[in-house]
Amino acid sequence: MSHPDPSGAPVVDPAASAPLESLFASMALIRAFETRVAELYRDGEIPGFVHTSLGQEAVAAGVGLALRPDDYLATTHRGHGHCLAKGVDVDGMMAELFAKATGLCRGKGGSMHVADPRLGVLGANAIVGASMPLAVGAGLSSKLRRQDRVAVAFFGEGAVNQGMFHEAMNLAAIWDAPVVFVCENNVYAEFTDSRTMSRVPRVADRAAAYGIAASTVDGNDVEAVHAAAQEAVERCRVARGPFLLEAETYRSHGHYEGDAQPYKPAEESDAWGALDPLSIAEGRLLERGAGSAQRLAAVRSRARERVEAAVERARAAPPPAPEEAYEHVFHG
Amino acid sequence: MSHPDPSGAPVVDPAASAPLESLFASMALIRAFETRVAELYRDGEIPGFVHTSLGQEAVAAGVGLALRPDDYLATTHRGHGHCLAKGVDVDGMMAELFAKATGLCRGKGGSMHVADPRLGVLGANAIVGASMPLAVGAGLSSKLRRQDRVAVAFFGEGAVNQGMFHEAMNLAAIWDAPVVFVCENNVYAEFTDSRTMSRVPRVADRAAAYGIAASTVDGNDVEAVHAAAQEAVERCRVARGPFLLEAETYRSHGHYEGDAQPYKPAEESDAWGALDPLSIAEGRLLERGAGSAQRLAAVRSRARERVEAAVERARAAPPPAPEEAYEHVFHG
Amino acid sequence: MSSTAERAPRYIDAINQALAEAMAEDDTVVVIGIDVGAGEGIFRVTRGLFERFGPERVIDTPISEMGYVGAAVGAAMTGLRPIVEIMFMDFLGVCLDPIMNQAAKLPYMTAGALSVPIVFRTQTGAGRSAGAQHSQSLEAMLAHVPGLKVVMPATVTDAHDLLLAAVRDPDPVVYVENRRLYATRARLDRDPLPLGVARVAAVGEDVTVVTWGQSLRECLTAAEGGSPSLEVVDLRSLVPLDMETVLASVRKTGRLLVVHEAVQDFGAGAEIAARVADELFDDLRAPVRRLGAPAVPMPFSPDLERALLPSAVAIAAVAEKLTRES
Amino acid sequence: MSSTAERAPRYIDAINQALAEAMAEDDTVVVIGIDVGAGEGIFRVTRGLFERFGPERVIDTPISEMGYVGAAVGAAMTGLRPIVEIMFMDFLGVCLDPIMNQAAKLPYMTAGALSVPIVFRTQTGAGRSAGAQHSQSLEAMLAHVPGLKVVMPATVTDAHDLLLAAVRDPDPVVYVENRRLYATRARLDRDPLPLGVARVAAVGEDVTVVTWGQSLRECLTAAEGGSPSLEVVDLRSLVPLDMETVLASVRKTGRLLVVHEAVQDFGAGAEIAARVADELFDDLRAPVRRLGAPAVPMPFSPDLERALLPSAVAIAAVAEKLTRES
Ligand SMILES: Cc1ncc(C[n+]2csc(CCOP(=O)(O)OP(=O)(O)O)c2C)c(N)n1
Ligand SMILES: Cc1ncc(C[n+]2csc(CCOP(=O)(O)OP(=O)(O)O)c2C)c(N)n1
Ligand SMILES: [Mg+2]
Ligand SMILES: [Mg+2]
Repeated sequence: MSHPDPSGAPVVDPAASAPLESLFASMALIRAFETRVAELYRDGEIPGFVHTSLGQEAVAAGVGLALRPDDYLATTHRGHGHCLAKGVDVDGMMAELFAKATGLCRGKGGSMHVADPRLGVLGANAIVGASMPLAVGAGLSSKLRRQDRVAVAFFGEGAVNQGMFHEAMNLAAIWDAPVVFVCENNVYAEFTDSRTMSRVPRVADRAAAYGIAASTVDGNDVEAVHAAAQEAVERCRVARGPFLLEAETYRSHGHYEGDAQPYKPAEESDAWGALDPLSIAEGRLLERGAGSAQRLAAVRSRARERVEAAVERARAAPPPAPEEAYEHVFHG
Repeated sequence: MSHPDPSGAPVVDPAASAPLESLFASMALIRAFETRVAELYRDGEIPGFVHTSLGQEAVAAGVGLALRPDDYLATTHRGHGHCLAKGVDVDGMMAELFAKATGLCRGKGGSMHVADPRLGVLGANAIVGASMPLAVGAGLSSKLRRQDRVAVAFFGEGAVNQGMFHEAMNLAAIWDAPVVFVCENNVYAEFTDSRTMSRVPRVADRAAAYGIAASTVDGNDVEAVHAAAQEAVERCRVARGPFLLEAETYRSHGHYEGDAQPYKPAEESDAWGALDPLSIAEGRLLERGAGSAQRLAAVRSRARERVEAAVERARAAPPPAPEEAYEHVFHG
Repeated sequence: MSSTAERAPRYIDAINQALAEAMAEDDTVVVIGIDVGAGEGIFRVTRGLFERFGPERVIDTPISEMGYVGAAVGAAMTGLRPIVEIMFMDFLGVCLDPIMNQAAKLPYMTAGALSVPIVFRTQTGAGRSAGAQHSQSLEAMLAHVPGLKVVMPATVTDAHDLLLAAVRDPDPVVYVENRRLYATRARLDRDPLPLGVARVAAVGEDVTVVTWGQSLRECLTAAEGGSPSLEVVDLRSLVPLDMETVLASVRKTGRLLVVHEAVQDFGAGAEIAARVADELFDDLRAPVRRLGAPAVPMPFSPDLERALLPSAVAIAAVAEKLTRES
Repeated sequence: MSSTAERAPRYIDAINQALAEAMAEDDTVVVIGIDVGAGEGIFRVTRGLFERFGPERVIDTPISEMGYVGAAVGAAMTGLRPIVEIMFMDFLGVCLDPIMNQAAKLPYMTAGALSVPIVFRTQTGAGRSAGAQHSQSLEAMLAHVPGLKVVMPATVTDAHDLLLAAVRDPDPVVYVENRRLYATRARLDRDPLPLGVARVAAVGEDVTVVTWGQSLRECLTAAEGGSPSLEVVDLRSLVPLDMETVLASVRKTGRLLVVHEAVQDFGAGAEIAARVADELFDDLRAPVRRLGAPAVPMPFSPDLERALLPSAVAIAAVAEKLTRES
């Protein structure tokens, strides 16, 4: 469902869409990363809290590949996939989760705070809703500095009930800031079915309250996500203002690793399980003759190898030196 | 404009509407009170900040007379009229503004914090937006305690951009709380034309984002406000859930007393000046033969006398004893 | 879990039990928060309550802290006694207003006409690699706001007793759990101390150690060494602040060390230290010392984090040094 | 206003001038807040800026503090240097998160990869019957958060210099004006002190009085009495905290009184008091005292309010008492 877009016709040439192969490879990397992280967390190798994005890979990949390296991205506690899809170094991410000195944040951030400003990644964030005002600020910055960088805020459907959503959407609207709000609607916020927390089931329907154009896309169809994201990003790029993109998907693991999920009806998880975004993409690639089952398996195993190499490097890396605990509080 | 109301037909018998005479008398009292307060503030008799509701009397009177004494009311920095229309004692209010021991809050609250829990008045509030969650809580309380008390939150159109609006509306919706959100759209928030702060000019249009029924009413037509308020209040009374009522009106004085208002276009104030809510009501009463010009003038002058008596009493009243500064921090 | 019947309850069980008791004794008590209902709480603190008391008394909320905490304040003003949960103390960032500007001030501003009998339940605690946004102990901020009581249970008994006392209290009370204590076990004491009274947790001679919350364990461990002999005072609440017990102890020992997990700079320990240094100026045998976390955000790395938190070893060392200074 | 040319500038003019200078010297500096633009600020602090620098650099916002303060933090991370206004310090209640959990922590959490060069401009000040929700001095809360610098200009010169220093600083700085100082006049000093250095505002012998913000005036008035002879130290910033200047003064006088307008309990004065009582244990001739507002919300009544705020008379009395105690 697409809301009427006050500013007119599509801005993206469909032929410019990233090929499905790249999207699949991106998803395979995220799948491998998250799967391995879940194991490592279970085995006590990774400390702290870990929230994986298993089942939601298509959203990260579809949006990530629609972005330029200098575009901004702010995300949530469930942000591994978004960072990887934006091109953040796998070694640096894994080492960060291991709290090693070679981590992107030298072990000070961890899973909930991975960041890489060189790639515009302003960080995962452990405050639900906080990604949105930060992205509006990045978009404002881009606009006022006469750049054409776009800012993307990822957030869950649970975050939509936060005041920050409301304030950030309205600010982006009145400032005409180049911000794409990407709501990853994975049905649950922690243990709560989010449909019980609002009378308006479709997040995209809330955008009208801000005069912001919005659409809902099948979040397990990576091509659909990518096309919608590219459209939204290019609108921003050419200064047509903010956009809200809702991607309907499903969190296949628990809220955090270790969550037994008694609250999920079995039929529901089964139904969504049949809609695995990687399988869908694979099916299409095979259908189109764009790759053999073997080649696709090879993509997946290369991803696992890449991740395993990162794990080995992270394990071997030194922890931060004790005195680093006192560094970086201030720049000046 | 009325949003479709999912829960059905009107619940109010139009004959039950308060007679225009009462509404006029309530407005006359507010007009007299605010006019006098503005003078007293200018003359330095009243300390602190004062925000009058001159020009907006129809909203207060129309809503106030739709409420029972045990209904709850939470309001803003511009709350004198709402309190008076709810029946709060004029002497207690005036003395409070004078910071006297006979004031409703014994001089500790002042203009921005007048309260009278005996009449369900949970207070004016100096934090923009704060009236809304408080009213939702009062409504929840009424509902859970199996009472049929209704809670009204007054707020300005500027407060609609606060996250608290968003969160409170959604909470009221999912809790089906008996809360009437009354947005007094007086065009300005401080020095800012609020139409520049949202792409959606009509506040009532934002209610759809919460699945809440809403309507916009001419806020200078006291009968229209009253009818709409009664409808909304009765919906809540019979557990049909929250309602957002937007009353379009105009702040005829500055944001605070002393504000020179360079930002208001002269044509605009002139146009609204012609729509004075008291004159409109007077015209109608005369037209309907419901009162002579003389009798209406008498209503106004009785109001002024009532206010003047309150001023005299407030002047004569003692200030709070010094030790009271240390009292009431805790109950226990 | 099968041996729970025989084993002493955990801190988390004591909270759960107090919640159930409070709800059973007064049907205006309601529990409000994110996933406190059917989900039984992110740490399972509220388990069983939803089933027992139903959705009207154990109320799940959307992720709208400013809204639902504000609504809880409004409910407290109108006949309910809400226990509202702020899942992590760090989330004060998104709901300070209803606590600081509404609940704490409305009773005073209305000269007592309104009362706000509410409990803000929250939990804190570094030491779990939860990162800088999920590890802050912010009790000093709230103790600085007139109109709020602030309690910090350090023991299983207090987890229970202080919560019940907080619910029965007519004023807004911030009740701060420490998640590192959730699994600690002990039998409940029979004679509860009232809210506002500190407790001498270990009797000693040489140095008084004042603390609260999870640091109590570290202090007691430090005291086990025996030399110097530490008198450990568990403050239990910051507001009200039981200076009598503290002063009595320091009068005896002549030395004071204040320990807390929160950042030391501008922390609550400064208030205790400043008061004692003033009131016992002539009785002190050594300077009043404080031991809190250094002024850095809490790092994710477990090693770095551990190094920053006051440990029993560090406490013993500072105490020992104090005895040598006089 | 016609004689402005000849008269020394007011504190408010100094802020305005510093804003204009900061914007002129660096075109990434932007001013963001409610009514800071065409409206020129609710206290007229930003007058002329909108006209001179236009709507892209002097940015009006809706009443959405959490959103626009958060956006300012995001802008600071991406190449702008925002000066974002929180109209009253009390409104921290609705925008603490972007300050405490974002700006203060992101540089550390990213090991310095991100920087957040932002100024949070706000104002405080009781004494104007603004009521309990518009009168709080909350600097202690922010000074307790690692990663924030906190400056409190007490003079016309500092209103100017500290603001410029704050804008040029690579870190998040909270800059707190006091509205009771807006109309005070003085010529700007030529040699600005850097951010982080305290200033001896009056030289004296008997008692050191440490203060900041508007209380400086009261302290200086108290010092005019001459007996006891007060050495008044204007701290200028709480973070960084220039203990050297404080300690040097107290070493000389042997006595310390800390004065602030904020609530005394768990206030910033406790930190100064605790540090001095510790570090100068052997040098103090009398206990360290504090004088702040009592632990009550600020009442509306001007009489009650006045009675609660530290006055020159009260300061002189406590100082005098201190000299008698040793
Ligand atoms: C302000 C705030 N409130 C609550 C939490 C606790 N919390 C962490 S994740 C989460 C659920 C978020 O749900 P959603 O936005 O749908 O994201 P998802 O986890 O599904 O990706 C909650 C409540 C938090 N981190 N921050
Ligand atoms: C949280 C907060 N932000 C800002 C202010 C300052 N302020 C007081 S009234 C006001 C304008 C309110 O506008 P509106 O909601 O339209 O109400 P009106 O004054 O028109 O009645 C502002 C910004 C405040 N009191 N609280
Ligand atoms: Mg979700
Ligand atoms: Mg308005």
